[in-house]
Amino acid sequence: MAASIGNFLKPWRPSYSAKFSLNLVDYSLIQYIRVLVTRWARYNPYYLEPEPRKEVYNIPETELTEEEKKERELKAVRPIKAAPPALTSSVFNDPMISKFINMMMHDGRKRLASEIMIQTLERMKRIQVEKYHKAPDAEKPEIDCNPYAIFHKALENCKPVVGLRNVKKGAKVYQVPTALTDNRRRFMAMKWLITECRENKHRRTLMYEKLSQELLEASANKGSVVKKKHDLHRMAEANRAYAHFRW
Amino acid sequence: MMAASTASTAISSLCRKGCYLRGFQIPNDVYTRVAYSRSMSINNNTKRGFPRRGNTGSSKSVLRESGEPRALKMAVDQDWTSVYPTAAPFKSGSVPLSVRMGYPMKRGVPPDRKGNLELIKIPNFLHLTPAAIKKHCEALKPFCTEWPQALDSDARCEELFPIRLQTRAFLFAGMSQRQPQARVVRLTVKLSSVNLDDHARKKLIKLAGVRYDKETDTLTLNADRCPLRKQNTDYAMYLLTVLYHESWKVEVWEQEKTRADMEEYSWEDSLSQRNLLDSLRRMQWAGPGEGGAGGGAGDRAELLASPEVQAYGESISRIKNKGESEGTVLQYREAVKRLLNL
Amino acid sequence: MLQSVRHSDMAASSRAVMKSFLRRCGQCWSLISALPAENTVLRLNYVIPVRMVSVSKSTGFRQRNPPSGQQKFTLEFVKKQIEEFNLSKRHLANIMGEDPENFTQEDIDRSIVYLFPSALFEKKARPIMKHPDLIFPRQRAVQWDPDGRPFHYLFYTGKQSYYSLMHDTFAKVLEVERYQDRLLLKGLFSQEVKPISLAGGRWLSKDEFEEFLVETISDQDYTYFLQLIGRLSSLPYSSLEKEFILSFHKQLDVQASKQLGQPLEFDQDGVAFSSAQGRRKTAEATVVLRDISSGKITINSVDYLKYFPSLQDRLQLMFPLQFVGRLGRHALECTVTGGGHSAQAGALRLAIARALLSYVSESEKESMRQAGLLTSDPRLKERKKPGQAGARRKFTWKKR
Amino acid sequence: MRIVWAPEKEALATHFVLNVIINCTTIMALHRLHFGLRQTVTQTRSLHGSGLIQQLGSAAVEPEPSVRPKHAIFRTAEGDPAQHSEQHLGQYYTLPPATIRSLFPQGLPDRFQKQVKTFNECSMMVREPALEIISLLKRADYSKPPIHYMLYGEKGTGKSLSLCHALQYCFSQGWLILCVPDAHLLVKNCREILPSAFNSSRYDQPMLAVQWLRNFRTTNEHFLSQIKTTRRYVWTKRESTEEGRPLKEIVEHGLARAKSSSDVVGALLRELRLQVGRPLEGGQEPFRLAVAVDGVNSLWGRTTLTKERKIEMAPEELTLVYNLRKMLKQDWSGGAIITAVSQTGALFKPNFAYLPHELLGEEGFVSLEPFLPVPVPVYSDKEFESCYQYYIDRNWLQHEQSRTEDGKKELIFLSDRNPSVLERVCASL
Repeated sequence: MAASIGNFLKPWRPSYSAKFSLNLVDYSLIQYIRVLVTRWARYNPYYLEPEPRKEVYNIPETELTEEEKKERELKAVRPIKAAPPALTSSVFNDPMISKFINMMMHDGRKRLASEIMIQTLERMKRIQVEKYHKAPDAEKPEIDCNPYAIFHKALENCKPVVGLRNVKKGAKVYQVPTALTDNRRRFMAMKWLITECRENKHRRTLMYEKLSQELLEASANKGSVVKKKHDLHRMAEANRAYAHFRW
Repeated sequence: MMAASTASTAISSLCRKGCYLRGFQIPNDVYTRVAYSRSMSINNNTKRGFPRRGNTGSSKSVLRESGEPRALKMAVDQDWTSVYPTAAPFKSGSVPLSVRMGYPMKRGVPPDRKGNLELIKIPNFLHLTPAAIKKHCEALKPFCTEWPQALDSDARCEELFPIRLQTRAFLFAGMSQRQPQARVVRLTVKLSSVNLDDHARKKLIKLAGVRYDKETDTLTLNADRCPLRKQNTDYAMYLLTVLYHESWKVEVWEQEKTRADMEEYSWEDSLSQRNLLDSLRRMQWAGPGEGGAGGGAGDRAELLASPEVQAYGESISRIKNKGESEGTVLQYREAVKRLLNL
Repeated sequence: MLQSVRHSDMAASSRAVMKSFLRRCGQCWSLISALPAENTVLRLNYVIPVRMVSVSKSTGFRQRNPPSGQQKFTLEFVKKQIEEFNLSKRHLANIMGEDPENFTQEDIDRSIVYLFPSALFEKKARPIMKHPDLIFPRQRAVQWDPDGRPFHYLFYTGKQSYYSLMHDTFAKVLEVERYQDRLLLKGLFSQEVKPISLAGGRWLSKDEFEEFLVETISDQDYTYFLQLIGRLSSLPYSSLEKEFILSFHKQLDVQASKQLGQPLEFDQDGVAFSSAQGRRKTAEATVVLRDISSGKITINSVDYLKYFPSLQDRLQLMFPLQFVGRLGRHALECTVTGGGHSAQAGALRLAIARALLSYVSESEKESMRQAGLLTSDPRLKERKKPGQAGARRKFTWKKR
Repeated sequence: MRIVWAPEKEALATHFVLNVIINCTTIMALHRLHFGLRQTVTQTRSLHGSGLIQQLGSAAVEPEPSVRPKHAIFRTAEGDPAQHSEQHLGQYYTLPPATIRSLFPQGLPDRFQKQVKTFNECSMMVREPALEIISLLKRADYSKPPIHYMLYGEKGTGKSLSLCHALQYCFSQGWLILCVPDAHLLVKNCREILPSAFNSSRYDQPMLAVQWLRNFRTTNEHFLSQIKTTRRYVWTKRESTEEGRPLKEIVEHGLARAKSSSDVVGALLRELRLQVGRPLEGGQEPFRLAVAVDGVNSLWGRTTLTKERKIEMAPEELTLVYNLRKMLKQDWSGGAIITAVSQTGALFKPNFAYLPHELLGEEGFVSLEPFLPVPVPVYSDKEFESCYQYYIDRNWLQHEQSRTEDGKKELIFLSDRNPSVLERVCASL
């Protein structure tokens, strides 16, 4: 049976021929899409990701770059995926925070994870605001009370610049320093923060207490996570000689 | 091969009786053909007789050519209601429509109507076309009587015929015409239209339990135990009768009714009332110049008669009977304010 | 030499009717759906060097067990069917007591549903009465002459129309390249010339492509074709072969125009309201959106703060209202059943977004769509599989 | 041990002792971290509720008043609750630390307590319900039996804080304050329960009683020596208190002898009930009595405490509850009863119950009648605005977007102007 346009807008029903009934403006995508088909995929490849930010739509046409214009055109004709439950247009929406929540989540208990995150932010703010109110007037402007700023700063401080990769050369495994992608850097920083708080924790401290403490320290470029980063940098420095094994 | 064909008549008759022969190895085509031809010869006494034997492998059909279908001869402006006067299964020969039915396999074509079992399976409305319905109505009209003058409005109908019986008829495109839900009968009646006094009414509500809806004041009886609709209808009417008579009876144990068994909370003589009177007396006693004595029966009546106390009692019973809500609590608040002169 | 089965008289009947009915007998659908909305003439410019229609087999004889796969029909047979259809259309009009002259396909469909009510789930298996052209598929004619020699030189490849198309396409690629080279030599080649824009469209799907070729091809072949046509269209001067390229390309409808809100209704107090449904996972929600500035939001007659103690769910509820900047301007009356708290919030979000459509402007509708507010989330819990502990999880491996 | 003001609002099942330990460790962790806070920390570790407050109070005195902008619309300089009127509605007033120390030795509601610590000041909003009670208290005729004001409202609307406000008025008028900060604690999770020596069908809760007596003593220090006992109390065979001794003596006795502390509470309440509104010895003016019970609904209904053989205990079998109930009967004169019903912390009550009848139950409702229900609503627009401004002023809203108009609208939607929810939503912004 021939596919109609309507079929492309319907939920994706994977079938043998369906993976080829693609709208490929860029035909090089074909190779990629062939592996994309999973058993339970519900969106066909026509669907594009949603954009919840309000201000994006208010930019006038003239200020857009060529690529953005093209994307806008494409979006007008393509179906869009439904926004996932964690995504909103709220002004308080922070993708980095929600990423962190997702990384902290165990067993799909999102509510717990996000509660921990909220408590962490609250605690950081409490500590800082209390400090602020107690400080003499001259010192006040120096105290940063914004938990979001602290969080981002801490995360930035925890991100490693170079990483190590195992390369096997002649029955020997070398640890080769490599540049990291942004994604990888972010991942490592978050992972370190979380594992640090989970594992090296006193029995009776709650997760949010430890996490807020760790974040505050990291934002001041101190603490065990930053130390871990420095360790990694030192390792990379030590293994500098192997750098040419990268290729 | 030869042996098999000579034995075939006997075998075929055996087979038609439902016996199963395991020992014999018969070529399939011979057997089927024989069985087939035998049945033909029984059905219509034609001169054809048996087909020639030994003519194996030929594709010559023994099917009788059916005549020209009737549909071909039909005029385009014929009277259709005479072709399908009553409900009848679909006959491909007498329906002049090029209708098809069936799933088109692999870029195929849905099978046409000739010999199409699917079309016979589904119900059809060939006998109930709009034209036929119109005709039926015309024919029935002379036999209809006039609508009673008295029943001019819905309210009047309800007043004169308070009992309403509801049943459902099903149109079902399935193998069977029977629908188990069709036997269910629902009887509804407004309690206000039943002749009951206060006691009987309360008792009937208790007896009916969930079948009585307080909001709409209706009693609903569902009868679905019996296999037939008629029986269910009778049972529902019987139930109503029994309920009615039972609720008019006053049993001995009904005298033992206490406050807790009341359907409604009444403030009169309740603990709350006693509390209130107590505290009011205390207040009066403590208050300046409002007479110290108190506690007498006259005093009690006087207190109870005052509008503040009345309003208070009302608000309490509203909370208890209507359920507590923001509104009832606020009313209670107003009552207390007036009572305490705040 | 070449015949198309498409009859121009079909164009007379309205396009909507055809669409609805073509969905049923899908064989021809692709061909018609390729037509742009304004003209119903077949748009495929490229014609295949292969004979179409009419086959040697007789249909007067019916086999007991028709072979699986495509049946073959003669031209005469189809003609006879058409005659019969026209006659039975008049019959049907007579049966239903209507005017036979103005009896459209829509009327036929309606009458058939009335006369033969079928409750089959598969809509394609229900009774139909259509013009034979829409029922009998396009098919291929005899490809060889009386001596038994094939007409086409690619006959023995087994996929003659496919390969001839590939040949032609590549020839066009070369031609365009040669043209570009010539321009380069002359120094007339300009960088401003852009390849034709194919944004917002798609190539023919494999099924459509096969329908067009009247051949079955493999997935691999289809991929090759896509690559080739992609290469052609990415050349700077591809506009030379615009018609050819576009005949394999379909413009998708602009999605924006599809978002229609219900018109606003007014209750007895003159307050505007609109209502809509939404669902996600197993949750189903209904929302009545009133235009009252100091309105309450209740879900199943419970305040939303109580109903959704979790912040994320409330954020979801807020999403559509906040997105169009109408926070605090509406009273919502929601009912929701089934599902968990998150699914319920999602269902409500969809319902609210749909109800809001009645209030917002066209451009806002489009941005709502692009924010993913108007798409019903089709994702579901993945089923558990036999032989596994869960949807993906396997049992713990045990050696014995 | 100390009674924390409704710690149940945070974690219902937290064990009492465990609670303290956790506090302790938290504080230790803090200690390690912030050397600047060392002073505070070392003193908080004493774990006496009063100590905590004391420290807070002393910290609060130092810097603030000079910094405060005078024209701030959300603030009022009027610190005396007696002077509060309609024009102060929705404005914040600051409680002096000394008052908090003596009036609320057991601490304030938990989240508010935290906020006080963070903001380094204790500011409360002047709200309608408290104002109404105060104005009624001003007008009331104290020769008559007391009027029972009952605060009710949905979760997190500020019943406890309104109660505190009203109580502060009474305190400022020099009343005797009899305050039970969280009655729910009486009927659950009680560690020590002993059969009463005075009446064998009742049970004592010595720890809670001692705790309560200590707080009571802190609040009403000067009354205790003025009021004399009216009869002889025999505590045990050997110990007794003679007639005409100051109340201080029996309180001291209760604190010293935990076993008889519950009976001491009973005796104390009896004395107060008898003597309130009557001129004291030595020609002093009669004192007024304010009875305040938060979570009054737990005095009726069910408990989670068990007698021997796991039979559930009824609330009236507890000496403290029994005596408190007597206090709530309006058979004395010269004071007022202010209570609040709350679902938070209550046992066996549906999640969204908040109206008096459904929380008190039939029995409780009848025995408290007639009372004046005082609804505590969510913030009005004005109050919300004031609260929002206050948070901004206190540097509490840190997210850049939270100070914009859009952010404010979102806050209104997310909290639905419910004070407690608003506080929680703002906490992470």
